[in-house]
Amino acid sequence: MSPESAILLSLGIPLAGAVLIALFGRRPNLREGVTLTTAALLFGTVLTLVPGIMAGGRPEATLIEMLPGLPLRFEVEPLGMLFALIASGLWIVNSIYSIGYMRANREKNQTRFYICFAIALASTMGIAFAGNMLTLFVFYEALTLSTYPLVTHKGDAAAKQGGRTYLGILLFTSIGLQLLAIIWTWQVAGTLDFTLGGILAGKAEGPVVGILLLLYIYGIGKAALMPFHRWLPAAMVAPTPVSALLHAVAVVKAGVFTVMKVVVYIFGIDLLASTGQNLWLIYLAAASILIASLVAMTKDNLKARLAYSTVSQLGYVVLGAALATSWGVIGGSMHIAMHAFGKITLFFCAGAIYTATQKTEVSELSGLGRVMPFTFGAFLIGALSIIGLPPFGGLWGKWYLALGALQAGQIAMVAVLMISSLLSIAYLMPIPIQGFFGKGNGNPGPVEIKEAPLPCLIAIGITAFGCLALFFFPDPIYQLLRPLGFNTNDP
Amino acid sequence: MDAPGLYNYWIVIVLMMTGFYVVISRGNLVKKIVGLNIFQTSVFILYITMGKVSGGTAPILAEGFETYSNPLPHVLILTAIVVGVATTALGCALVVRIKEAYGTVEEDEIQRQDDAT
Amino acid sequence: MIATHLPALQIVVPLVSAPICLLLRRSGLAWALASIVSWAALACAALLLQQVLSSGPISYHLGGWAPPWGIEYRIDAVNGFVLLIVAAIGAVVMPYARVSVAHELPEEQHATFYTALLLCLTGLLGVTITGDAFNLFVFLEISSLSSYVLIALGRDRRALTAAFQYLVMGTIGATFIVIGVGLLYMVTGTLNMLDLAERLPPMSENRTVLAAFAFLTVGAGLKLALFPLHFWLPNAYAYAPSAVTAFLAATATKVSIYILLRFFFTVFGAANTLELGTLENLLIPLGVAAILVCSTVAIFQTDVKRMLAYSSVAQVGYIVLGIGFASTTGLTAAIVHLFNHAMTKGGLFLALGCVVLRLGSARLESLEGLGRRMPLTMFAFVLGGLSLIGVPLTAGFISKWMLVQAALEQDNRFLAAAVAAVILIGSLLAIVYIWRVVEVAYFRPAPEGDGEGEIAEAPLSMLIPTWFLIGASIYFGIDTSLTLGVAKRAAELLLGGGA
Amino acid sequence: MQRHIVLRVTTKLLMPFILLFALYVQFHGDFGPGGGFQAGVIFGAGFILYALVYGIESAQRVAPAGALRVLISAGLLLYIGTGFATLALGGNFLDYGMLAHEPARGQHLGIFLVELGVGVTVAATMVTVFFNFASRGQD
Repeated sequence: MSPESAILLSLGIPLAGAVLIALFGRRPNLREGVTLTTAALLFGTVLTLVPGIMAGGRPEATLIEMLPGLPLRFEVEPLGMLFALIASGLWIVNSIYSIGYMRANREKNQTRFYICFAIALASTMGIAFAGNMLTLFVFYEALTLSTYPLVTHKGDAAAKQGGRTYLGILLFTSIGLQLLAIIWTWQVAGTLDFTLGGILAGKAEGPVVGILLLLYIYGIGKAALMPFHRWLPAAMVAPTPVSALLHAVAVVKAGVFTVMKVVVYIFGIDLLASTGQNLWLIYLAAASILIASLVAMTKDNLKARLAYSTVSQLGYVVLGAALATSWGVIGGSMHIAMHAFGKITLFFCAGAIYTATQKTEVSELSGLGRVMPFTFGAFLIGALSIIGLPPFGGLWGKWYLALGALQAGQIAMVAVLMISSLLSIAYLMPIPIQGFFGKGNGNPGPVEIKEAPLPCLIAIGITAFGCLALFFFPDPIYQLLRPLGFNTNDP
Repeated sequence: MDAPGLYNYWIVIVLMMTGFYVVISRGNLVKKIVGLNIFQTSVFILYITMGKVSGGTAPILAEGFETYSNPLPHVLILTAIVVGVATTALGCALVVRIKEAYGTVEEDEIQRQDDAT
Repeated sequence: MIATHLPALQIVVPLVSAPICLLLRRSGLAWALASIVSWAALACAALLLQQVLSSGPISYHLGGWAPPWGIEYRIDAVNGFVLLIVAAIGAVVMPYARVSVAHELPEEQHATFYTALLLCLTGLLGVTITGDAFNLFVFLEISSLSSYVLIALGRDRRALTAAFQYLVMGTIGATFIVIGVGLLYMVTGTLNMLDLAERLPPMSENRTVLAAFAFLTVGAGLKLALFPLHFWLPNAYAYAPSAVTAFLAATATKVSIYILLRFFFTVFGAANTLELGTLENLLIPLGVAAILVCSTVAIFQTDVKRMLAYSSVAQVGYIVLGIGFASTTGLTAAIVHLFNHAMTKGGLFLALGCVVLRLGSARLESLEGLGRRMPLTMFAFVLGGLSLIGVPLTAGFISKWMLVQAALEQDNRFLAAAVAAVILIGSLLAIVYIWRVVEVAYFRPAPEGDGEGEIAEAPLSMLIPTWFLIGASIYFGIDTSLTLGVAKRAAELLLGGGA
Repeated sequence: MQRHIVLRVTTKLLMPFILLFALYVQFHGDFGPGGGFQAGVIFGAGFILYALVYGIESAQRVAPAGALRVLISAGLLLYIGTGFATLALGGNFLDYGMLAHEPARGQHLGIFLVELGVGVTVAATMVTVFFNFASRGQD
């Protein structure tokens, strides 16, 4: 399979899957079989691209010319490769989990659920492989729209309200700010192709760079940089598999991934560093990290707490981009991967707890760990990875970020990383601790509580293991991301 | 040209403004149509006036005449008159239907009935 | 032989079939004839556009009289494109009309309906194709008179008042255009547009020319529902029969915009009467106001048809904005949006027509639970709505992209950013009003009482045209080589001054 | 109107002259002032006068609504048909010169046919408009 066709196939496979799912809507087993097969095929296709990228290849594919001089074009580079690998790989796991979760909770409209999921994944692939900013924007919007029915899946008043916030903020930022920034860039630079070293270098001066950066950073609402983070907690009304894959991996990661892309390939880190326009972005990211951590501590709803934790962790990636140093970029990119595994584990556990006990509040979980040891054990692993303790993958992201901060001479940022780690201990650790050691809340309920369905547990096991594995084998990822540090003093 | 020679244009302007004013200020639909007619008539006169050539006669070939008025504006305005008649007929038809549906041809009365429903 | 007479056939075929329709009297026959004729007109328009694109403007001398004395039909990239839009919408709406009209009008009015619709089509095509300023007025009145009739055919009695209001406003507008044309004739002695364009430049200081310009602008502005002159439009669109609303919304205002373009750029463009500054000062504020005010008003409508009507006024604002920039990009954006909006809004109104067929009304609350009962119709509506918002991969996105780009090209950086922001804010307002409908249709349960079986999906004869237009509004958001290519040529032609 | 004998008799006397004058205006149109529009209006006015005095029913016996409808369309078709004939003879649309061997005669014939079409349509339309208004609300 040539790389070109692999690129196009990785968009086509999920879409074809969506069609098949729609056709087999009335036969659940077949339908889920299609989902799993599609996910596996997609992952396989994406994998075939890896060796070429590792060897320094940059395969391209052009779909059609949408606007004069602006085709829908795909080009695979390390960052997108990593993102595509994570998203497609975790889709397999998540599909297994979904099957257990959706059936156990007897959710309605499961066919629509799987269709939208497949379309969302196709959009994610589009974002990952986008070769220019227009292509990225197109799939960015497609992702927003295809996940809207997932967010409002329940169809009740809360879901509608959540959906409004979700769509409102994401479309407002993307159409109101990001699109403006993109067209402006097109106007100034005359191209939107992602180019290492940036396309704005030498074309734009100080204030314009600042304004454009502001428009981009806030225009990429999916990155959930405060104060445009409200959609993420709002989206938690969705079924847990959605929160897990989309709002811990695909959607939010699409956001920070876009930030990375913009910083590295549109502005170029040298331009940012030399104009000094990245300073305020560093502070914004730091503020977002700390404030979101503090808010997370006040949330009793488990998914809301995880959502704010995500907002905080996304700040890390933005920080990495804002530092505009090679280590910062590598650290931020690596954090995309590490956080994905950690956070999806946590969400899976939250969903498993809900499936088994119908409980959603942190304060109700006391003592549950003794009944559901596997789930709570996995939760502990995920939490430790997010906090950044060895022997879990989360450590590496923070490690390189700290290096990047030092490289940029931002000692204060190292402190921010430390403080936020402490805060995340404070909001995450009580959950497993209470679960294992807390007293039961006295009313075991009419039904005996047991572990979640088997598919859920399998999924949780895989991702928790992933957290562990990434600690010992971060090197492939590092090797993949190395070219991003292009043109800077590589220590 | 001397001022009295332009009196046609003054008539055009007066008629135009009269008609326009009637359309805007009257609430009675029939009067609106009347106003519209006056307004259109002013344009007819404008066109006919511009077709006039000083000292020219009707544009029919005949012995002993050299100068003729310009016939083109007349032809044009004949079309405009037809259009005007059609508009008036249609407008009147609408007024009749409105009268049947609402029992009145006063605009404010119709407005009140619509608001009530 | 037919190829050389295409310009005449374009107009005459629909014109001749109108009285035949009246004679046929039988609903089915009249419909069949009207449909065939509308498709013939589309084929004709497509052939003409293709000829123009391959071998330059076509000139047809009616009655063999050479211009500037005789009436000339002249087709270039600008009106070739508009012809295609009008004919395409006509060809889509005609087949659709059968079921919709059978449901909304009494049997004896059907033949009249198709006659009027064909006349309206003739008029609109005529306005577009003619190269003679007075002939333009005549065709304009043909289309206007028949559209008053069509609107008055609506079931609600308010359709009558709406038609009357439109009649008064439309007549004033058309009369203003005649006055303008007359004044131009007084100073130049010609009615042919190209001839006018040649004779006007030395008279750029002439006050009569300026007055003519003013009359033409206001007259065209009335017909195209330029922002403060739009009050006739929402009522007219809201109470007209569904098929008529779709047809008029997609074509009538577009043709009026073409009139504006033609007079501004072809006739006055060569003369310096048209200083770019004046255009900017007039059209940009009006366009901005239209976008902001009418989008906001649309949000508060309880009738979806009315809501879309206000949205139409706002969309006209976008086009006017593009014209106001008076740059190649701006005009390209305006012309592309002319096309894209015709497809999108036509499709949306057709979808609403399906809703009206089944529910008997387009009031927002009556749409409850419709997402399940009429899934195809509502999905078409959602896609159309997305195009209206300007989401990527829809035609609306292309328009917005070009418009923002045109805005950013302006020299005045502050103005540029502000206008670009307004364009995008308009999109956001569109999200709000479209999503009100989506939420009602998808998140509210269907009202109790009537069984599930009662409200079924609309018949195929209506769904296919609806999806055809919606599909077009998606397709032209992805493949823009035709639309953008032609629009760019048209814009260059207009700015080139005549030719 | 039954008892207004003067009106009834005068109308009867006037009718032939009105209609004849209409025909004169129609057919003399290509030599002097006149033409289809004017003739049609005069012709229609004759009918309207008759209807005013003798009642709509008796007028409609002469000109039933269906016939008027046909006439309106027929006039228009005659006009456009002439155009098509010129097309068929190899000229442009409405290029009357094609209608006969020498262009001048062709022009003559063409304008005659076109004006006749216009006259028929205008007359029938005027009468129809009047009938529609006048009979409204009576049945």
